[in-house]
Amino acid sequence: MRTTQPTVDLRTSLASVQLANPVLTASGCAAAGKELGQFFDVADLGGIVTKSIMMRPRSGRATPRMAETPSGMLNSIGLQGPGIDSFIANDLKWLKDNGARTVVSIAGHNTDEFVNLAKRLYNQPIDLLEVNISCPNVESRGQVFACDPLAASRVISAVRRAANPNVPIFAKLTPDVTDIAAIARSVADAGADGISLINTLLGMVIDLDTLRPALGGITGGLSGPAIRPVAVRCVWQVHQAVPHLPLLGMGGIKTGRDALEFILAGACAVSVGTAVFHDPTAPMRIIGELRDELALRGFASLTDAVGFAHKSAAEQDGYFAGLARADAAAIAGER
Amino acid sequence: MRTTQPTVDLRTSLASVQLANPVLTASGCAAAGKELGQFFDVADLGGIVTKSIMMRPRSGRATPRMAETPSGMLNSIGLQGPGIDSFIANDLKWLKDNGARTVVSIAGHNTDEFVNLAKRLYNQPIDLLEVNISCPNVESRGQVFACDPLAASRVISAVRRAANPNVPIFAKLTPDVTDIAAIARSVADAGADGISLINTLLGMVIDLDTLRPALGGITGGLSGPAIRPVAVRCVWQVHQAVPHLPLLGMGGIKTGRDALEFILAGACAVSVGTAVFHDPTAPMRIIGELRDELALRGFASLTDAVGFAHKSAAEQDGYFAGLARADAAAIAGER
Amino acid sequence: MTELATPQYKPVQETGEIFDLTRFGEYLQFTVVAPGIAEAYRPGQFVAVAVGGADTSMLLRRSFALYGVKPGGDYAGTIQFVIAAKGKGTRWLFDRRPGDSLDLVGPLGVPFPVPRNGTPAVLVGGGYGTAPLLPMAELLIAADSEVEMIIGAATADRLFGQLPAKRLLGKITVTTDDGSAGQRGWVTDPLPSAIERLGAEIVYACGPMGMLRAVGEVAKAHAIPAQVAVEESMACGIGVCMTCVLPVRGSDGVSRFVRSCVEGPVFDAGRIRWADVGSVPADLFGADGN
Amino acid sequence: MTELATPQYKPVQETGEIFDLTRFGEYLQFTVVAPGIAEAYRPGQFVAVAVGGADTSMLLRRSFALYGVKPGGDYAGTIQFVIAAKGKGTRWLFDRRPGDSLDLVGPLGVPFPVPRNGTPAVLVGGGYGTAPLLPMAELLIAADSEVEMIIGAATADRLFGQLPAKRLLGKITVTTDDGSAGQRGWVTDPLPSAIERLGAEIVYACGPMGMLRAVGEVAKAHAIPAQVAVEESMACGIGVCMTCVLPVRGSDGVSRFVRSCVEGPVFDAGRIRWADVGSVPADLFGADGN
Ligand SMILES: Cc1cc2nc3c(=O)[nH]c(=O)nc-3n(C[C@H](O)[C@H](O)[C@H](O)COP(=O)(O)OP(=O)(O)OC[C@H]3O[C@@H](n4cnc5c(N)ncnc54)[C@H](O)[C@@H]3O)c2cc1C
Ligand SMILES: Cc1cc2nc3c(=O)[nH]c(=O)nc-3n(C[C@H](O)[C@H](O)[C@H](O)COP(=O)(O)OP(=O)(O)OC[C@H]3O[C@@H](n4cnc5c(N)ncnc54)[C@H](O)[C@@H]3O)c2cc1C
Ligand SMILES: Cc1cc2nc3c(=O)[nH]c(=O)nc-3n(C[C@H](O)[C@H](O)[C@H](O)COP(=O)(O)O)c2cc1C
Ligand SMILES: Cc1cc2nc3c(=O)[nH]c(=O)nc-3n(C[C@H](O)[C@H](O)[C@H](O)COP(=O)(O)O)c2cc1C
Ligand code: FES
Ligand code: FES
Repeated sequence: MRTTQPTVDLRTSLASVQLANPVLTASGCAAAGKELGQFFDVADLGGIVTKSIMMRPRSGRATPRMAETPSGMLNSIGLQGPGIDSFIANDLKWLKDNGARTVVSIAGHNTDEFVNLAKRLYNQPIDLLEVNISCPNVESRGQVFACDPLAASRVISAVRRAANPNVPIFAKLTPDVTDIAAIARSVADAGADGISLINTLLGMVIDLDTLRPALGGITGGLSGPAIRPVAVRCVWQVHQAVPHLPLLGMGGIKTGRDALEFILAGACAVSVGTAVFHDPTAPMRIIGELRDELALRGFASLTDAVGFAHKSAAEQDGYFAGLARADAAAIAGER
Repeated sequence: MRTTQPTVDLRTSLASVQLANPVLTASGCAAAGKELGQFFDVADLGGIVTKSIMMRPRSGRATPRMAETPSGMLNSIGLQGPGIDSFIANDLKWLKDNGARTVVSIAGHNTDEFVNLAKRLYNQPIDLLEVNISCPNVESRGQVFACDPLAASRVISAVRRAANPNVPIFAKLTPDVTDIAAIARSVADAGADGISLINTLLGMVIDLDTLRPALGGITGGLSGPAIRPVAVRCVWQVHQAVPHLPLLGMGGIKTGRDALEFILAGACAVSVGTAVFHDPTAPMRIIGELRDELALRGFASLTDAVGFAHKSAAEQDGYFAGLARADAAAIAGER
Repeated sequence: MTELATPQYKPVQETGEIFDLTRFGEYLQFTVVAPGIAEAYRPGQFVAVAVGGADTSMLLRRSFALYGVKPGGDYAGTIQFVIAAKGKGTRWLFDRRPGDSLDLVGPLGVPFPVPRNGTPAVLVGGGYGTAPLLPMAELLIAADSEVEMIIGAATADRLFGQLPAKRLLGKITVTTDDGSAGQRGWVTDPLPSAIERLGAEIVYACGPMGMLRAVGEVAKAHAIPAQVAVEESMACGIGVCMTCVLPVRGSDGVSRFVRSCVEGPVFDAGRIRWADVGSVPADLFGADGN
Repeated sequence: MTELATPQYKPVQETGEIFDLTRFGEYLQFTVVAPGIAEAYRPGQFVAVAVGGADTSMLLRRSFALYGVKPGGDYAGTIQFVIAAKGKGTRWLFDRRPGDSLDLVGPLGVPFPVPRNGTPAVLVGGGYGTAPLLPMAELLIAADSEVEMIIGAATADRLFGQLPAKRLLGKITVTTDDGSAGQRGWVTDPLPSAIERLGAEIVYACGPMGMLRAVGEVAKAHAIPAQVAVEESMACGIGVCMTCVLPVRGSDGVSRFVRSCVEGPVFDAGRIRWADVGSVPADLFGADGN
């Protein structure tokens, strides 16, 4: 391992979309960027992933909507949102005006709604579509698309046909399945250009004062560092199942070291979710920390580190030896 | 809610087995009780659940076997153990000699191995069999019985036929499934006398020094408070799916308050696992804490609290009103 | 206590040293060096404090109403807030010592609206809810308003701000549920006569939800507005998570779930649909989209 | 430093007050009031310390070799250990202050075996590994053994125990990888001549795994045993979890994964299958049961 590496190329790509760096926000944890714009310039991030939007305005679930848990939290927002028209008129416009790379997350009750959302966004200035087929907060738990390979692939292929062909679509998966690799393969076959993972885990807290479930929605989605080992495992498994597909990894990322775990496991970029609630500037901080962690380990670029933990020790040594030879040649050339 | 309640009846039962209190150890987190016997009298616990035993001696996985994670840990022990014969001769004997209620956890590579274990234990002095059909640490991940309703029910019905009919059998389930209620129903139909849940979640950590998976077994099982919301959710769902079956709840229990969450969600008793590593006396401490928490809320007995969070507010009020009436009548009677 | 700088509106994140800690009854008053927050602050706003230190299992910040600020000058600006020990996070805060650092985000939320000069006003505080009202009272007095203040709590121990309120206003009304201080009863008991005595045109209140609702009803009965600062469970405090919503009737007559962290915590009590808090009323905007 | 009480064998859990903290180079030496542990202790044993306080995200205790104890008498018994800052838990320990409490479990593990009186012995410590050897040296001296000590580290900063070792033995040998103190090189360089000079019949060692292995080889070449205290990742420290195993050849010739927390941390170096640490050799007992 090399010990000094002054600069690291942080550029990455999610399918055809080039990003200046691999750190994005997570859907539902940054609204549509505006509020975080008070703390930093949203154009400096890899991208903003917006809160999942649906066709119609939606009030979401009753309060209480959150409970703190050990190193995590539960939420049951229920996809509160203004509906696609207001979203395009206000939120999307603000993101464009402010120069942000924009990943729009869409959610629907059925395949048609997903398709209609993709159509409404066809000519809009967006960089990527994240298809949230995995939100465990929606009342019809049995119906979660990402729990069934067939339902998942049906939505993804329909959205792929309906969406602007220049806009990659990423399927967002839930970890609450018996075999996430199978789901990943089915959405890959259905035409997903990449995969976002993971969404929250289904969880629950009992309120010891009321002796009833703490959340208005009874169950909720577990997020935060508590779930990070599950998320890293999912990224690892899906990278093995569909090595050619770019992955957007997330789940409990709080620091550059956490982000590096996801990159090494196979993610091309990461989303920072719950950590933003603790530290509004977390995504910006993590860009710098990730750069330092990569430099410390002698990586020349972020893309070199993607999936690196899958390599054998010999392959890993080969990479660093190659860099060292290149450096030596460059120094020799300068003389 | 009543504010004073001097004594709470902590007795509970797991199918036909009566327990003095509802706090047991968790399989794999207390070996076979002997080591904890240095810190307290194992006969004072609700019971000792032994490390899953297999037919033959088993070395388990390569080290490193653990990694600490936020509010949790990963383990990949790989069911290291001495084999059933040594277990009966040494461990079971010690437990009996020391007066412990004994739950023996068994694990097998195939249905036959489970059956043979049940037969070997037919005439042994054990109180309950926990059938670990869910250990995610075993190499053949695709084969985990508890991930497939059919495979799960096949093992359970075979063990139920082979085991001593006086010994209840509990199926231990993994949370890493799309629909835990479906698995619960299938093992119930197959003759399980109760259900233990949850086992660990499959997780992974990348070592940022070696740039490789931190565990010898690559993936491992996530336990500890981090997973508690998932465990409470599973107990809640399974209690709704098979309300007549007794549940042994576990996953991240560290305090009496945590234990109470499981009871209210529907568990008749709880296992304390990872918390023992932090605090060897945790199970004993939790008995007292649970008694205090129940008393504080005015419960007359532990069994009254089982599944209480499923009741409507009106039903809950009815319970406490009934107790108050009984108290008033008793006082009137004394006069 | 507070001299208002030109509001800066943008919240900032800063690490501040604890300058002073003082116990009042059941409460602990923090004075923390935080010039960025102090400069932008207006009464009614709050601050979100990280708890537990590095490697804590507590992920979420805790919110506290700002009791006042001393903007920079010869010394760096400080902020004040007052806390009650409730759960794990506030217990951790009770263990802090002067000189320790706190990680703060603020000022957050919309402040109390300021009426035209000279508007007579009654301020009603419950428990630590009195804290944010004291700087508001100062501001009103500076704007030539006549001000009365009613403060209440369950017991004398849980009263806050009696002395500074008296110093500011000469005379205040105190109630406790058990009569252990002031008159026995609720803050809403003396409220009608205070409104009438003063000819008050507005009421400001902060305290438990039940109290705010009752204050709102008294104000409504007198046909004047009540501006109340609510307390909802908040995961982010900055408007990105949607956990903190309340059903609020808009000026267009439509009720929506609005975020109490950025569209509140101060609301016109008449607009909050108190009876529907904790449910999704059928006529709520988007309720049929669920 | 240590007067051995009759060993009590049972570990206890106790909350102890930090009596003293002293920095030595990169290390921090703890002296903690813990009479139960002090009473039962024998050299080679360790203590497991809870880190992070209430509401921490760190679930597991950290293990530290006991450097020595002062059993009760006029004062309550104290224990000592020495730590290096490595990750989150040890960094938390570096932030402790005298008067703070620590939650301890100990003494844990099997102690160094004690040879018959008068057995000449060489003790070899690497980094903080010297700490548990000093009470062992005392014990040997008290039992009329001739003792030599070699201590080493990567750099002078990382040496521990030079002064107390000199005070005890008059003269010791010091090595550092970079020559910043003592002779440049490894502890195994001067080891053969020390063994020969003394006619040593046993070697005791504590330090990094690579060093222990090398010490074992030197001892073997001299046909004497080396008793080494290892350091494996431990989740429980009390023998219930099976995370801390090493492949060790038993007296029956069969190799098994044995728990280094209760069957160690002290092992005969000749029995550890060093080359197989981190794998499952095919001939290991139960390997075919996987
Ligand atoms: C705008 C606003 C202003 C506030 N001002 C004050 C104040 O001036 N003084 C004061 O003592 N308290 C105030 N509170 C309440 C204070 O935030 C809670 O008491 C505190 O968060 C409880 O944290 P805990 O760790 O002690 O409790 P825990 O029960 O451990 O908290 C668990 C989670 O629930 C949240 N939570 C629990 N109770 C409340 C509550 N009553 N309101 C909001 N969130 C809660 C916590 O923030 C945390 O995320 C205010 C709350 C809000 C929203
Ligand atoms: C029997 C024994 C005796 C020891 N004696 C000493 C001593 O006297 N002085 C000293 O400074 N250190 C000693 N260690 C090592 C010490 O336990 C680790 O350095 C420490 O646990 C690291 O914790 P951390 O929180 O700083 O690191 P982290 O990386 O945050 O630890 C994460 C987890 O890994 C475990 N871990 C990490 N490194 C080690 C390691 N080297 N050995 C065992 N577990 C590890 C931790 O216990 C924890 O569970 C000893 C270890 C053992 C097993
Ligand atoms: C309050 C909250 C709201 C969320 N809303 C959405 C959403 O609308 N759509 C979605 O795909 N994921 C949503 N998520 C999931 C996150 O995008 C992310 O997948 C998950 O929280 C794990 O990442 P984290 O641990 O970094 O938060 C939400 C998470 C939280 C905490
Ligand atoms: C080190 C370790 C070993 C375990 N071994 C077993 C096992 O052999 N059989 C089993 O059914 N569960 C095993 N488990 C799972 C626990 O019994 C329990 O289901 C799980 O850890 C959740 O509870 P906890 O969070 O209280 O630890 C093991 C857990 C740990 C941490
Ligand atoms: S607390 Fe997150 S939106 Fe209000
Ligand atoms: S650390 Fe648990 S058995 Fe050794």
